[in-house]
Amino acid sequence: MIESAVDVMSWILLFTGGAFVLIGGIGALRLPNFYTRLHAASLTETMATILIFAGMILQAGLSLAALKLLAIMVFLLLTAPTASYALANAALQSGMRPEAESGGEDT
Amino acid sequence: MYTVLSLAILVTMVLALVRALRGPTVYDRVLAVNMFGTKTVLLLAVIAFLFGRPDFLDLALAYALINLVGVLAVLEFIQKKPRKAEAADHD
Amino acid sequence: MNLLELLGYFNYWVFAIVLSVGLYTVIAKVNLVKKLIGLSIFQSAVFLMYITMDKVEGGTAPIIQKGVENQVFSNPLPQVLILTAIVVGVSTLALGLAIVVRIYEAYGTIEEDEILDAD
Amino acid sequence: MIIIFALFLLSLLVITALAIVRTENLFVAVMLTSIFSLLMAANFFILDAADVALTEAAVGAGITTVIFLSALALTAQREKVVTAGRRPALVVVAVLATLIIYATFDKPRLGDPDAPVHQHLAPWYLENTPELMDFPNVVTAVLGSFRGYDTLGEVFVVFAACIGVLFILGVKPPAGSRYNPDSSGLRHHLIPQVVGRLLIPFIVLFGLYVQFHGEYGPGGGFQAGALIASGVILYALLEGEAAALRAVPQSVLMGLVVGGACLYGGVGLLCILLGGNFLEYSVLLSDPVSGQQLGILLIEAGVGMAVCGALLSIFHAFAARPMRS
Amino acid sequence: MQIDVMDLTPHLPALQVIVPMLCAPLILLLKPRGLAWAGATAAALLSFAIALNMALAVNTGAYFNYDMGGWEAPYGIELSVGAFGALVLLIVTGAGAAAMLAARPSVDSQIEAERQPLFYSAWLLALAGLAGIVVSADAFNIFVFMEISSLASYVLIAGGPDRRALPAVFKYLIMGTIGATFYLIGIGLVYMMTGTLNLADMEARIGDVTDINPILVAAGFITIGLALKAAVFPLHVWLPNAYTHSPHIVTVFLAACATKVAIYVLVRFDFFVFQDNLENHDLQFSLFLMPLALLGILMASAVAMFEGHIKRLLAMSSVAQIGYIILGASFVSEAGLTASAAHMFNHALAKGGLFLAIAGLACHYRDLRLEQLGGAARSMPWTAAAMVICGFSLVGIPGTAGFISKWLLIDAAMDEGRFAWLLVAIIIASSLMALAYVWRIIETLYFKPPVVAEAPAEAPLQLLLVTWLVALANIGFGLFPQFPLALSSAAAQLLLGRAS
Repeated sequence: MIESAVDVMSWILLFTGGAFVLIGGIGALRLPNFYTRLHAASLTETMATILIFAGMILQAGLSLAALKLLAIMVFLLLTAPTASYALANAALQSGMRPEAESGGEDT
Repeated sequence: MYTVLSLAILVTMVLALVRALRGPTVYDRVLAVNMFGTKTVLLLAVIAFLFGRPDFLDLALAYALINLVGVLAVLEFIQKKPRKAEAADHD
Repeated sequence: MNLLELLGYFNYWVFAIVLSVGLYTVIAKVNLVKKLIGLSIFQSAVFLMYITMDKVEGGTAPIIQKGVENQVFSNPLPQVLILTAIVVGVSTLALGLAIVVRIYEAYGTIEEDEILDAD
Repeated sequence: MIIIFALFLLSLLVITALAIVRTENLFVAVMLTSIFSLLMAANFFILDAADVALTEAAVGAGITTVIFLSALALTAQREKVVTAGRRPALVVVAVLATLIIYATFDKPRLGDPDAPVHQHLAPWYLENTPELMDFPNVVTAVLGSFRGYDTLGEVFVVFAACIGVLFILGVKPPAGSRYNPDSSGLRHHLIPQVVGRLLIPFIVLFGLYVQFHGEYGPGGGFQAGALIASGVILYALLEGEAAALRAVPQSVLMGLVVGGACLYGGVGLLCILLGGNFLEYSVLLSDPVSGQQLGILLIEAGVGMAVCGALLSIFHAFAARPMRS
Repeated sequence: MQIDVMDLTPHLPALQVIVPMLCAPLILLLKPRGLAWAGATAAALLSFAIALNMALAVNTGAYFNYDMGGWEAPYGIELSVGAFGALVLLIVTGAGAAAMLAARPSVDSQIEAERQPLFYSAWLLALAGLAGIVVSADAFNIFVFMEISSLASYVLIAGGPDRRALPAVFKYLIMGTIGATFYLIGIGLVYMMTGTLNLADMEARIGDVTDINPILVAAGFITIGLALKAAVFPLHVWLPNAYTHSPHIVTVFLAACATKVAIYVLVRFDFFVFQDNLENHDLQFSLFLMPLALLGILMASAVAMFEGHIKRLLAMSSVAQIGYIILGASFVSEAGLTASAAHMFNHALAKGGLFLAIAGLACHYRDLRLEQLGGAARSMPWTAAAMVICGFSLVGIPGTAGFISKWLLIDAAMDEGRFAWLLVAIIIASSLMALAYVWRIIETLYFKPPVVAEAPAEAPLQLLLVTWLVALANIGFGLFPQFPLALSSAAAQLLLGRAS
């Protein structure tokens, strides 16, 4: 009974994670400018990472695999936002301005 | 379930690749490369589970660690050569 | 089944296409860095060919798991060969890039035709 | 299932390759190359080549990209468009592709267990490794012992590339070249610095794990060397070249390269002195199985040292070179 | 100590590769630069001694087999040295050692002191790589050592002060890597169909393969790949510039042996592995290679006749000589193969001597175009005389080594039935062309008025001595050719013996 509950739980997590991944991908493709695309990609990425790895950890149970999954998750959560930050920063310094309103005029 | 999930990731990889090809700025491409990297980590982790060999998570771990090096190197490069990188946005 | 069998050759076709793309880049492009990129694509295609042949249906990577009976393993030998070949590829690439850097310093360009004109 | 994955990944591979050829911006081409390499690694992984995938990950996505970029920083960045010479190239390539595709129809298809490759040598390796070496990773067994001589050659290929790059770039850059250590872009950014510093020890630690776990899981000396090298490269990116060279000076790197190569060769010669053939590790200890294990451990250490030192030397040779103005 | 009582003879094939290879990193540790040269020379001489030792043993009927790591073939990597291998090893290590002995003054003048240890180290790697290709009996292992030798040769060629060496070496790198990768595809296909990498095992198993197409394609890939490495006409385009602009002493080493090793592998594959098992293979082999060889001989000789730069002239002549070697092999007869093997040896002697003499000339003449070299014989009589001897050997004047192999080649061509007269005519015509271009060199050196105002002195003694050693060897092996001929005909028998 508990096992199936854990299963259901992890399926839900994995499913939502997958949905977030897809949303992020679509966002990165469809949104109008760089900063919005970055926004879409990085936010969903973090969420999806947490959800998917949590789901897999539930599946793995208490084992070495779970530990490794946790490690991967932690590293991804550290590196992905850092990369996004560095990217945004580099873009900003190069003179590319985020626009105040969506589709707004250049300042 | 894992199959569906990995297909979702694969589709996202396609989307990221399209973004990498389209540009239009260098930063978009870096963004796409970074996305592609993290999606690969996810894909590998999921496939390791799908194949029933979770001991191969090492690979995903290696990717997660290495990815940052690549992205930071690209950014470093852009900032080292600012003028030319700007000029080279469109192709 | 028929379609599936044809798909079994898909890897080899991709190998042929990627190989051709790489070789085309090497032959047709005059930019030296582009040539090196083409060369590494060309070599990667060969890696793909070797790794394709190591796969066994229903098999798993050749790391024997304790306590699991009747496992089918993929072929370890092509993997070993390709490990070596990847290293060779990187080494060639590094050396090629070093030469390109020196060429740029000596000629001020990395386009083959301009270099030929310079001498 | 695998076929669907393969279909997806391989199609992406082809698209990426075509895009790399088409783009005129070399910088973009290099970034796409790193995507290409990630795709290649994913392909290797689903084709059961875990060791190769790990290598491709450590080398292709990390080291190669970094070396490409630092070489690109020293040269031009855009490609000139030249249309001449396309047609003969297309003809050559078309002939080649036709030839190969013609040959494929007699080839065993993907995963065919009756293919000749799976009949002769491979079963022997798979059957005898547990008995002769007593560890599970057959790839490491073949790499380290059955075909250890190839791996020795591999180490010397890396060695040749290392001394080659040092030799070729050992010439003084032309007059007027500048090197501006402060131009480094990431040195004053707090967040990458903090996270990077946090990550470096883990990368090195993971490298050591891969080094010594190679007999049990995917990994070994080469992958470990590349991982540790990328850790140091990360340090160089964050703190600047000079700091990285202070932390791990060039003489230490050369020592690692020479030491690693000599360690490998020395183990081989020791086997001759102890009455065996070259690289016959069984004679190292009284028990042949532990002899094999010791030998593989030692040579893997040699590979790791040599590769790490060589890749870092190559990186520094490019990254620390002044730019032609 | 233990070493004294140990018999190292069975380990010779392994030591042949290991000794120079392990010395390569070690000489980086020798800080004073004179020591680096001394160490490298010692290693090169030692490996020559090993090769000589094996050649003598092989000449009395021995055949070396060595299981690397103690794993029997095909599970492990096997090394094997027969008559052919011993002959090629003699060429490789002899060229490496002789050029290294003479290298010091030439290297000092062309390469900065702090880069010299790296240069010598790369030299030993090239030597080890070439030797490794020759001794190996494993298809993939050949690839690995091919790459070691290629990478090291790229480094060596790029080493000089001439900036034109850089584009030349880049072209070599691209074409060499394509060649090696083609070879890799070829052995991959063979491996796919036979499941083995050991050459002898391949030969045994190819016969059982029913789907022959991949094997045919593999044979094509291997042949083209190795032909690229061997600079067989028309795939030779990398060679002239690479040889012309490399440091002079490097040209001596590489011109004497690098391409011959690729031909050795090509011949081994064709005769050991494919010959028996593919229908009409010898016919395809001759049909494909003989016209190329003939065209190569004629075209390259013609180009050499009108070439103005002395190094490029001799490089084009090398392309023609590669044609002779391939021509002999394409007869698929014992006489032809003997002539081929003997010509490898003799051409190495002649070309090595010529390039050594040029390295001597280059100590005083910066510009090596023919019009700048007028009257050089007056100030450098000994160097010029050595050049004349080696030049005669290249042409094939009786009394020199070159004559022996040309004669054998003509002899072998006589047996070729309907086209015999045509073959003989081409060989004689190209020999006349060779005479013409060698005469241009002699004329310049002896009969043209001096161009350089102040008379330069003779070449450095170290270089001159080695040059004369090689020149005398040209005469010595012309008068007493028994030893190389015995090895060559044993090689031919071995190649065909396995085939019949």
